[in-house]
This record gives sequence, structure tokens and C-alpha cells, in this order.
Amino acid sequence: MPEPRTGVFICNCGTNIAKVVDCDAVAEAAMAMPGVVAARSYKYMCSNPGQEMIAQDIADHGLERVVVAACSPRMHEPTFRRAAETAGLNPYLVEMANIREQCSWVHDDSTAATEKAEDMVRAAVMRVARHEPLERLSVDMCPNTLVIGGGIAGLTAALELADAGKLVYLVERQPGLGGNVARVDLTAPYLDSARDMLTDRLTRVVEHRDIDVMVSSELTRLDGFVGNFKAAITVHHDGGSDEERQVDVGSVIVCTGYREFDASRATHLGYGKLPNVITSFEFERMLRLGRIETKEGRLPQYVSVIHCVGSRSEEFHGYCSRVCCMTALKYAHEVKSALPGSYVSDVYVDMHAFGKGCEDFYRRSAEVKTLFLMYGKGEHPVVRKADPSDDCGMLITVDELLSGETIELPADLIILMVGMEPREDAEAVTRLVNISQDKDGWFIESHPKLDPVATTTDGVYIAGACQSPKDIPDSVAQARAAAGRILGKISKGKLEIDAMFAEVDEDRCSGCRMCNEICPYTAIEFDAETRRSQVISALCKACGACVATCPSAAIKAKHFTDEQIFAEIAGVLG
Amino acid sequence: MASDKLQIALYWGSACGGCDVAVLDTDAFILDVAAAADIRLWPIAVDGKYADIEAMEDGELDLAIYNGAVRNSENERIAKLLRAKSKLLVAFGSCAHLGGIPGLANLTSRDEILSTAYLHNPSLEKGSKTLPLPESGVNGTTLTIPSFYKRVYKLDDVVPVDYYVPGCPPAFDQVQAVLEAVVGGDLPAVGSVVGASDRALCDDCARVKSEKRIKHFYRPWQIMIDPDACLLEQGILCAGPVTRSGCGSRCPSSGIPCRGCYGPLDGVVDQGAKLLSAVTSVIDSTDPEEIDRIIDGLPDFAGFAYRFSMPSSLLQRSVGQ
Amino acid sequence: MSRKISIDPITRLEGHGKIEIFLDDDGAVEDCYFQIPELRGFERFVVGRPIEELPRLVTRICGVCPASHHMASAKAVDGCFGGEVAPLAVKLRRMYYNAHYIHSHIAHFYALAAPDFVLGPDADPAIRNVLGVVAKVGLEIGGAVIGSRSKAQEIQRIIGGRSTQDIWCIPGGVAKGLKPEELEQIRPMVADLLEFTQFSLQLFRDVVLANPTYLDIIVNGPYTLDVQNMGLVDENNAPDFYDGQVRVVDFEGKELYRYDAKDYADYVAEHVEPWTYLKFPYLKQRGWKGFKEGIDSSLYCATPLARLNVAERMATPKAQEAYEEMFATIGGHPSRLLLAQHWARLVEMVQNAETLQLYCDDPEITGDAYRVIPQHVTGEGFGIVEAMRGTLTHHYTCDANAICTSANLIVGTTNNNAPIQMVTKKVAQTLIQPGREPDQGILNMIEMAFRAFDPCYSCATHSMPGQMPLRVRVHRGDEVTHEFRRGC
Amino acid sequence: MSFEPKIVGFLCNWCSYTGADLAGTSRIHYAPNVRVIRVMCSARIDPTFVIKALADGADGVLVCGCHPGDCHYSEGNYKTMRRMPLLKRMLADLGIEDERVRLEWVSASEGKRFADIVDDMTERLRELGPSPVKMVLAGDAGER
Repeated sequence: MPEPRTGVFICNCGTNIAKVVDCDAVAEAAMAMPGVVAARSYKYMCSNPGQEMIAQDIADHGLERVVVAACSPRMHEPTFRRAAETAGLNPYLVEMANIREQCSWVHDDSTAATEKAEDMVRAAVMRVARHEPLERLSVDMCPNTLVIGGGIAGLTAALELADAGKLVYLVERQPGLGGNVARVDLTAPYLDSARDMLTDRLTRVVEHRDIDVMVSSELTRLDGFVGNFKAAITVHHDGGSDEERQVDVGSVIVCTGYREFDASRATHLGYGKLPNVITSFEFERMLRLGRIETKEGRLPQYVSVIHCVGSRSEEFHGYCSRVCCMTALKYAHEVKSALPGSYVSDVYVDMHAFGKGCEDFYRRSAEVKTLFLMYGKGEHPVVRKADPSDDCGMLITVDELLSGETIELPADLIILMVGMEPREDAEAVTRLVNISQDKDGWFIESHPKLDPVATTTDGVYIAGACQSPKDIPDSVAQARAAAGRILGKISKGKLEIDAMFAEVDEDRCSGCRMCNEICPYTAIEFDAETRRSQVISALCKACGACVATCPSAAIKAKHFTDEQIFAEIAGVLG
Repeated sequence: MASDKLQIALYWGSACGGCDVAVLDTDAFILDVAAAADIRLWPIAVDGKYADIEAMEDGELDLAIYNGAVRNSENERIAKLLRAKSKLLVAFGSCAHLGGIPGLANLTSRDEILSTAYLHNPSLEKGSKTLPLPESGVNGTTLTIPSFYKRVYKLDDVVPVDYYVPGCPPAFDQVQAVLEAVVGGDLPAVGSVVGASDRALCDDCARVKSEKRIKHFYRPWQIMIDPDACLLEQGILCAGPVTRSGCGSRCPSSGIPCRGCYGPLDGVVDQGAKLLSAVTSVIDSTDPEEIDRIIDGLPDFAGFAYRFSMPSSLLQRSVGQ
Repeated sequence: MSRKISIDPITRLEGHGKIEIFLDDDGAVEDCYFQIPELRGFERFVVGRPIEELPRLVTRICGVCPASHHMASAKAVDGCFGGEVAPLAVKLRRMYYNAHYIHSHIAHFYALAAPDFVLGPDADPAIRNVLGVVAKVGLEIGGAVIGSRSKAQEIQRIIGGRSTQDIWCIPGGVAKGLKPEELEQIRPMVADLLEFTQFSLQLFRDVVLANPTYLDIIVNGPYTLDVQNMGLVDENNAPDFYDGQVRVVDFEGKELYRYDAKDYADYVAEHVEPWTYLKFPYLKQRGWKGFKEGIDSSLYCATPLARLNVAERMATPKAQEAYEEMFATIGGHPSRLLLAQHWARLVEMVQNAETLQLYCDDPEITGDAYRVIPQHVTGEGFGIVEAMRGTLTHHYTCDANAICTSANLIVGTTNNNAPIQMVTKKVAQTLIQPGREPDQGILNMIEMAFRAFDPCYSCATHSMPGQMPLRVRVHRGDEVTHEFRRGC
Repeated sequence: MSFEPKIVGFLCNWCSYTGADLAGTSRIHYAPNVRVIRVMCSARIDPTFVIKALADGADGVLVCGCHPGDCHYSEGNYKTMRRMPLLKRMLADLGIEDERVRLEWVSASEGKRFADIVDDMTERLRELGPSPVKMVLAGDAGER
């Protein structure tokens, strides 16, 4: 049987690929590969002209297969599949060679990289020749949504969906809604009340006919797939009785938020030993109670705010927690207005004031006579109890960067700007909803720039600080974005899912039952009558475990068949 | 020889004779074959003249049945001759089909074989250093014996084969079915395996099967074997799941696990690797150390998994130097 | 300057062989070599395998007598585990082996040997085969022959699950027992077989003994050899095929040795010649003296006739009658008349059939105590049985995990390698005379010499696989004056 | 010119392949000797693939999956964890050196780890030399 007519399209990605890989050489080599009738190198394959070029060549050369050598398929496979589809080619007859993320970006030896790119293209060419046209499955989209977490992000998403008339199940582990925002007094930079922000949302959520709120509750299991999830929720009632609930949802938004860094880990700051060293959240509480005082009940004369506690450090978290700097400035304002005679010092590393209105706010803080002391990243201030002779409770020693001197700073009340970190149950959540964590433990989005709301699991979205430290506006924006994405899907009514499930050839199945225990989704059923096993395609997630296990080669993994992978192996090895 | 009868030759390469016995086991049927055909060559039972075969026109034979593996140049020479003279060439039995048990020699080397047989064994003449030589001078003339290949090959490694009859030996009822098919000219697509099923042995095995989770592998002598339950589920390594059925499941029904003589199913390129994949997948542990302990119960896995198919496996032989 | 004849390959025996005959300038036989061209390497490639698997590996040494290898191997493996075997298993194994003996002897006598007698040594090769025999004796008898061999096979299938390429023995016993309903299936077949052995003896009397030419060939032909005899015997010196002691008597009937399997290496050694892959066993304590006949020769036969020569009696009544009749007819016990092998084979068939019947009547035979689970690995085992074609020795060692570390095999036909060399030469010398060119018929009579041994070269070449053709080339100087070919 | 091994890498889509992509987006450089084949889950990796790669001339085979417990398909990598040890034992019996086949767990965030593994394996294989498979089979073809 002759090899199908194949076109190879090599993307230069500007210079991202071309600067290391000799794309023209790869195109030339491709022309010699089995079945290849057209091979082109072009600046941006994902651009409209690039996609049109592919469509045009499909028409001109009667291409039956298309190979695009460009970025990771995880990036643009849908793009090029669509391009092929517009030209009347089944989208599954397209294969990508990842010569950017896994070649040009990781190698500098141009010869070796070009040779590798050729191998990758050959593998794709030989693989795609064995592809079969597949039809995507059209399944119903359940219009209900599960929102996990009742913080500002969760509340916002829930309202967004419910206001559009869609049913929302809102699950909150705590007895009350509001999350971390409920622990905050005023918000930076406009100093308006967090409580006001929340109260109206909370009341609307609780009263909303399309929001089913479950507090003291947790998700215990999530089965199914996009558009058709089944969620099991345990509701803990007062008095210890538990209620198990099963709900059908089409989408899930994870808004589980963050927890604050445990300041006692930064031993040099004396938290937990010195009573007047407190965390930002403890100070917020003081503010909400309306009285700023030391443990001894005295009004502090010297108030000091220490930044980056747990953040931007080798020792704890490398990342910036994003909200602390502006919150610290907010404290300066609040202290000054409450205790005009007090001295406020701000011990920081860098002042991050990138948000809207933040730079002005920074300037205004300087005006309220806050003493700014800068210390070096990687170093840290040291807090100790003052001597009786001193007129203050504590002393902070800082190697001040701008002056170059070591400064001893008096303090009666020290506020530690504790950073954000993933919640202790974050890992459990990833297992439940089948998403993953990055190296710091934050949930991974499907693409950091182009798709920060979706995850690797279709139908599961993330919003708020569970993805990475965020302030309120960003969390709200992401929550609305997620809701918007979901409403879009719901409005279509049906959705298309990949046709890549496994299939048993019953004429070959011997009923040995090797595969029965293999499937984590219990998608394999043994029919005692016929003594054959079969795959329930709706439950199959196409991992291929049963395919590798089947001793009779009776199970086929669509789009990942043995033949296709063997061809790929032969291909990469030239 | 002018005859409207079917012209048949049976030949053994590197063989044990079991395949010929399997043909004899068709009993009275062999007489029908004799009636319907001229058996032009069958070394175990018929005085055929090799010269006759050489003298034949190409394609003069209707059917040549070759059993045994290809171990030396003589085997290869005859295989090529029969291929030329016969319209159909059938690889008969595990050795011709897959390499068979003699193919286990591919796990060792020619030198090791010679030294074991002629230099190091307890009953050897004291101090004997003699090795058989391809050529040795006697009476001023030279006696020759074929030197054998470095490893064992299956028949289609040296000539194109039309059909494969699996089994060590092929079950006699299957042999009869195949001969009848040939006589009746009723044959499937060239290259097919005939005289066997398209499903694995488990399809025929009467033992009761359920979900598989294996915590322990046992060797057959270590436990009393339940006569009714799946051997694998009892922890007895069995090649049934990766082996074509057609033998009548004789071994498992006698309490002995299948060792795979009927070979892999269509679509399986390496019988041993498939067996490995299947049985390890159902090991009941997620702890690496425990998994190691469990597979300690599977010594010499290569020798079991490739019991009949080493020369037809992807690696074909041990590549150890 | 000598000329050379080779017969290549020998047909109608299991395996392969090649004969080189050297004629002097007058055309008299100067020398004769029987070459075995192959090696399979079993002794090497069973190393590293789990020891309990060997009985299922070594059967592929020979698919014609797989049960012999299976049994010898099973016994050697039992030994590696301390040697304890369920008594019922021993009975079942013996029963199975009796059936195998009958099958094999029928196959040899009717398919391999009978053509020479029933059709005559000089009959047209094209019809000189089992089909020709059937044609001559008639389809009815042909059917009986085929049917009886088939019953013998079926009995093995019923007892041990399979006939060819046996699987059934495991350390300490067998993998399945004999169910009462299976025993009832077997009974009638056994009765038929016993009757068939009597029929075969009668056929031998009618067709062979009644024919002066054949009798003359047997008694006065060149088919004799002055070498010693080897075989397994029970405590009464009656033949035992499955177990017992190895007894060696010289051709005058004097006992030379009587030893247990574990001592085989003190009594037998193997000599190697560069021109054949098959080794030459000899009586170790006498040393290798070359291919020499005589009362002090270190060479011996291990064949059906040798077994009856070694035995002082048969173990069962009908067999005893046949034994007495045979030796009376061929001039006394022990005998050196090699062609009496075929007759001896029939006598052995009778004992096997009778023994088989005794086991059928054993009330315990359908019990379920057919296995004991070995408790420890002792590491070395020896197994000797009488294969149809001679004393078969397996000797294994294994490590603590019961993985085979060494294997040594002395196979039935190998025992007879030297005698076959010698008798072939002797026959050639008698039949190929100066000025009398050899022809097909004479070649066949040479073959008859070793066919009497029913040599099995698939067995004998256990150390090497493949086949080798039988060819006759007559050389005068460098010029080939004649060429004969046999099979391929 | 020194010997440059060819390594075939089988990577699961969700963790290891994403991790390899991350190495790219983070511009972490590593040896160009690996050729990656993407599968949805390491559980799809039939030991046959590994042997096929060796038979087709790979000097080494790298199998990567999600860390135990982190599988996108919850249990897939446990199948891999069970298959690989016996596969390595069997390959040892067939004369394949241990270093040629390697199983590693690489998460979506471990781009650096992936790069280090490839570099390390490449270095070990450089020292070990070319796979015996090609040479031996070629040798047999030359003289049976």
C-alpha cells in the first residue's frame, strides 16, 4: 500500500526555532521522507497566512496527511487541527513535531538540533501515515456548575453563573463563607472596606435561588468527564451528623485560595516568643476591633512593619506574594490615622507597587512620614527584646542597604507581612479533581498566558489565589473569566470531546480478564454471557493502560495504536 | 513423475521428529492422504530420492511441509530447494514457525555449546580435548560435517513461507484439518497461521477466570494446584493469555501452565514482552520493594516468556558478549 | 589411492546420519565411517532454566521417544529435591511409560523395520515404506496396526494429558491423577493392545520366520557383533524400563557390572572423534580401545536385544513365553544376532502390555495422592530409564533456588554409536566385493544393519540439531565414478 | 568524533512531557541525544515499545511518568512501576546492560530534573558505548 500524500510544515517561530534549527535543511530532508509531496519552512505557521498556506497546500497537493513541526502540541495542536479541518481534512490526520520546546529552546548546537528536528519530523511523518480519521464525540453539556471554595473568587464565580440563570453548587469547608477577605479590614490602595465588599455578595449568594450553598462541606469524589461530572459531597451538620450528597455538574471551578505563611518559622523575627510581634492577619483583626495596642494593652509608640516574611526568600518561598507591599502601606496609613503621634517604620526588600493606583499610594505613604528601611534579599532583620534602659519593647537590627549602615530600630509593635502559600489540603484537591501543582504547590493552569483559567483536565477551572498569590481584583477577574468560559460552553448545549478512547475487538478477546482490574475508571466490563470484556467508551479516559496490558492485542487505543507508535520509534531512529 | 495426484513433500530441518509423529498421529487419515497424493519425500517414513527433488521442475510440488528450525547450512539449502520446487511452503510446528525450544540456544553461544558438550562434562573420556571439526583428514581423504550456525533461525528467516501451522507439535486434529484444507484447495490468505484459533488459549481453557490481582508467584512444585481455578490467579505463571489457542488447552487442563508453543496472536510482535506486560500489570502492589520481592517469584523470565519464540522475538537472541 | 562411498542420508530412522565407505584400489572396503553431523546444545541451554522445567524441555531432544526423556529427566529432577516421590505417582508414571513403549515399538516395527522384511530388502524404494507394507499385508491389518499405535498414544493422553511432548511430571509426582472414568476408558484399549502384541508375534512368525531368506539373513547374515550388553533390570534380573539397576553382561552372559544411576560416571565414559558430533560411550573401567570387538572389548550395545541378553527372565508370563521362544529359535541366550532386535522388540511389547494391564487392576491406581510437595532443594539428581533405543541417562545439578547449573545426557542411541560404526563396516565389507559395484539394494542392506538398532539421531544428536543427508560417492583418485543418493 | 548515543524517551503527556516542555520554556539546555515519543500515560508504554526501540537501534530507552500518586489517570504509573523492573531483569538475561533502560518520575514542574536526567543518561551511555544489538544482529547477518 502506497504511503499517503503528506505535507510537512516547518515553523520558524520567528527566530525561536530558526535561530538554532536549520528549518530549510529540515524541509529539504523531509522531501525525501516516505509519502512527503510538499515541505515548507515558514516564519509563523500559527499565523493566519501560515494556516492558510496549510489549507492551500492540502487543496493544491491533495494532501492526505499533514505534519506541522513547530511548538508543543499542547500549545497549538487544536489550531492546526482546525486549519486542516477548514480544508476538509480530518483533524486527526494532523501530527505535530515539537521542535521548539523540545529542540530549539533546549539545544544550542545547531547541527545536532537540526539532526534531531529531522528525526522528530520523520517520526511524525511515519506516524501520521498510520493515523485514521476519527470523529469527535458530541455529548450533552450539563448546565450545573460546582464551585469549590466560598472566598471572594468562589462567591464571584457563583453569582456570575447564577445571575445567568444557571444552577451552582457552592461547597465551602469552613462553617462560614468569605474566605481570607473576611479577615481583612480595609483594602489597598483605595482603603475601602473589605467587609462592605463581601456583605452584599454574601447575602446575594445565600439568598440566590440558583445557588445551593453547602458550608462545613467537602467534595469527596468527582467522576465522569467534561459536561458530565458526578460529584459526591459530604455535608457536616452541627451535632456531628454527616449527609452525603450526589450532584450532576458539567463544570467545576476550584477556588480554594491560600493560607498565610507560619511566621514562627522565621525564627529571627521572634514571632511566638515576643508577644508584640504579630502577623498581618492578627493586625487586621486589631483594626477591625478598632484598637491598636500591645499585648500589655499599651498604645504602641513605635510600630514597625516587616515585609516578605516567608516570601522571596531562599529559605522559604521564592515567589512574591503580591499583596503584602500595598497592605503594608495601608497599615502605615491606618496606624498614622489612629495614632498620629506614633512612628511607623517599613522594613522591606523591594517595594512592589505594580497594580493600578499603587504607585500613587506608595507616594502618599511616604508623605505620611513612614520611615522606609531597605534590607537585602537573602538577608533578614533580627528582632530582640529591648533592654529596660530602652524606651521601647523591642529592637530590630537591619543592615540597611541604602545607607549601608547597620541600624537598630525601636519597636513596640511589629507586624509581619506573612506571605501566601498553598493550603495544606491543596494536594488532596488536585487528586480529587485531577489537576496538578507547580513546584511551589500552586495549581497549574493549562497555559500561563493564553489560558490561565482552564486546567489540564477539561471542564475543571481554577480561579483566585489557589493558582498563585493574587489580590482581590485579579481573583475576581479570574473568577468571572472562568464563569464566562463555562457559560459559553453551556450556551452551546452540546460539546465535542476527543474520540481517543480504547476499544475491544471482541473477535480477538479471549476473556482472560487481564484488563478487568486495570482500568482506574472501571470502564471495562466483563460480559459473563459472551465471556468477553468491553470498554464503556463514555467512561474511558484513553490512558491506554488496558491496551498495553491486553495479551491478545485485542484492545486498540484510538490515535495511539501500536502501529502508530512503532512507526514513530522507527522514525526517530532514522 | 506424471501424476494428476497432489505432489507432496514432508521434510525435517533441525527437528526432534515430534512433528512427523504428529502427522503419523492422524492415523488412518494418513492413508487417505497417501491415496490423494504422491508423497515424494518424507525421510522419517519414505525412501525418497533427494535427486528426484533436485530434478523437479520449479513448482512441480504442490505442497512442501517443513518442520524443524534452521540451524545449519544444510537446513537452509533444503529449505531453499523446497521453496523453489513447491507451489506452497508450509512452516509446520513451533520450530519452523517461531524457532521452537531449540531456539533457546539463542540465549547462549556456539562456543559455550561446544565446550559444554565436548570439553566439560562428567562422563567425558579423561583429558579429552577433541572437538568435532567441519573437516578432518582420514585415509588421505577429508571427512566433512556441516558447521552449524551461530544461532537458530525460523524458516521464514531464510525463505518466504506461505502458511504457518503452529504447535509443538501441532495437535493431530489440527494437522488433519490443514491437510484437508490443502487437498480441498480451501486456504486463507497467504501468510496466515492455519490450524489454530484467532483467540488466546484462555478462550478454550476450562479453568474459571475472574479479575486478576497477583500478590505471589509460585513455581508449580511449590503449591497444590486448584484443578478448577485459573492458574495465573493461583500465582502460577501461564503463557495462555499470550498464546494462540488450537491445542485443545491440553497443558492447563492437566495442571501444567501453558508455555506458549502455539505462538503469539495476530498483532502481537513479541510474545515474551506481551506476557511480561500482562502479568506485571496485575501485580497487586504499589510498593517498589514489594514488587521486587513479588517478581523474585519469576526466575528466568526470558527462558519462560520466549520458551518457543526466542528466534522470532524482536531481539532474536541474547546480545551479551 | 582409495575411493570413497557415502550413503547420505539414511532414511527411515529418526534423525540423521551419513556413512562414508572407503574402498581400496581393488574395490574392497578398507574403512567405514558413520557420521552424525549435528549438535543442538540442550546440555548448554537448559542451564539457567528452573530445574522443574527440564522434563518439559528435554522432550524436544526427541519427539519420537519424548516420554523416555521426560521420565529420565523427571527422575533426575526428583533427585534435585531429595528424591521423594509419591508412590502412586511412580505407578502412574510406569503405566504411562508402558503405553509409550508399545506405541514406539509398533511405530518402529511396522513403519521402519517391516518394509525390509515384508517387502524385501531389494524392493523398489518408492514402495518400500509403511504404506507399501499396508498395501501388501492388506488394509485390515494396516488398520489394526494404525489403530493399535493410536490406542497406545491415546492411553498416554488420558493418563498424562498429552502423548507427544509430554508435560505431566513435576517434582515429587505428577500434575494430574487418573480418574475412575478415565481408567474405564483405558481398560478395553489395554486388552486390545495385549491381543495385538500376540498378533504381532504371529505376524513375525508367518512373514519373517516362515521365509527362509529372511531367517537366513538374521541367523547367518553378517549382522553380528562381539560386544557387551547393557540394560536396566529389577531385583530379579528381569527387564525394568522405568527404574532399577544398570546391568552389564558380556556377550557370553557373564555379569560385568551392576550399578545405580548415581554411579553411572564410574562405569561409562564418552570418547570424542573429530569427524562426528556424536560421542562414543564405552565401559570406563576397561578404557577406550578403539572400534574393537572381543570378549575384552570396552564397547557395548544397549538395545532391545541387549536388554533381553542382560535379563535372565521376563517380568510377566506371556513375555516369558515369547522370550523363551525367541532365544530357542535364534540359538540361545545371550545372542549376538543383531537383526533379532526386531523380534526382541515384540517380546518387550508383550511385557509392557501385560504390566499395563496389572496397573489397570490396581485398586489404588485412581487415588489422589499423586504428589508430594518437595521440602528442600538438594541440588543434584540422576535419572536412568531404558529408552526404546537404549539406556538413557540424565544427570543434573541446580542451585539453591532450583535453577539448573549443569546437565549431562547419555542418550540411548549414543550408547550404540560404536557398535553401529562396526556393524556397518562389517556389512559393507561382506556386501561390497572387489569388482562388484554397489547398488541401491546393497545400500539398503547396509542400512538394515543400523536400522536394527532403531537408531534415533534426533536423540543422539541432542547435543546438536538439524539434519544431514545420506549420500554415496565412489571415488577413484579424485574422480567420482559412482553416485547414489538417499532421501536427502 | 566521540560516540553520541541515541536515546528514545517515552513520556506521559500530563507530567513528563509537560515537564520537558517546561525545560523548553525555561530555556534549560540539555543533551540533544534524546528523541521523545509522547503517550497519554506511562501505562500505555508496552514493554514491547522499549524492546522495539532497542531492536531498531536505540542505545538507550528512557521511560518517564508522573510521580507515584500523582498520575493524571490516578493509577497508571503504578502499572509502569510494576512492568519496568521485570523488563530490566529480562533484558539483562538477553545481554542488555542495565544503564540502557531507565525509569524516572518527572512531574509537570520538573523541567530541570528532566534536563538533568537526559544529561546524566547521555553521559553514562557515552561511557558505555553503542548498543550491542545492532552489531550482534548485523554480525549474524554477515555470517550465519
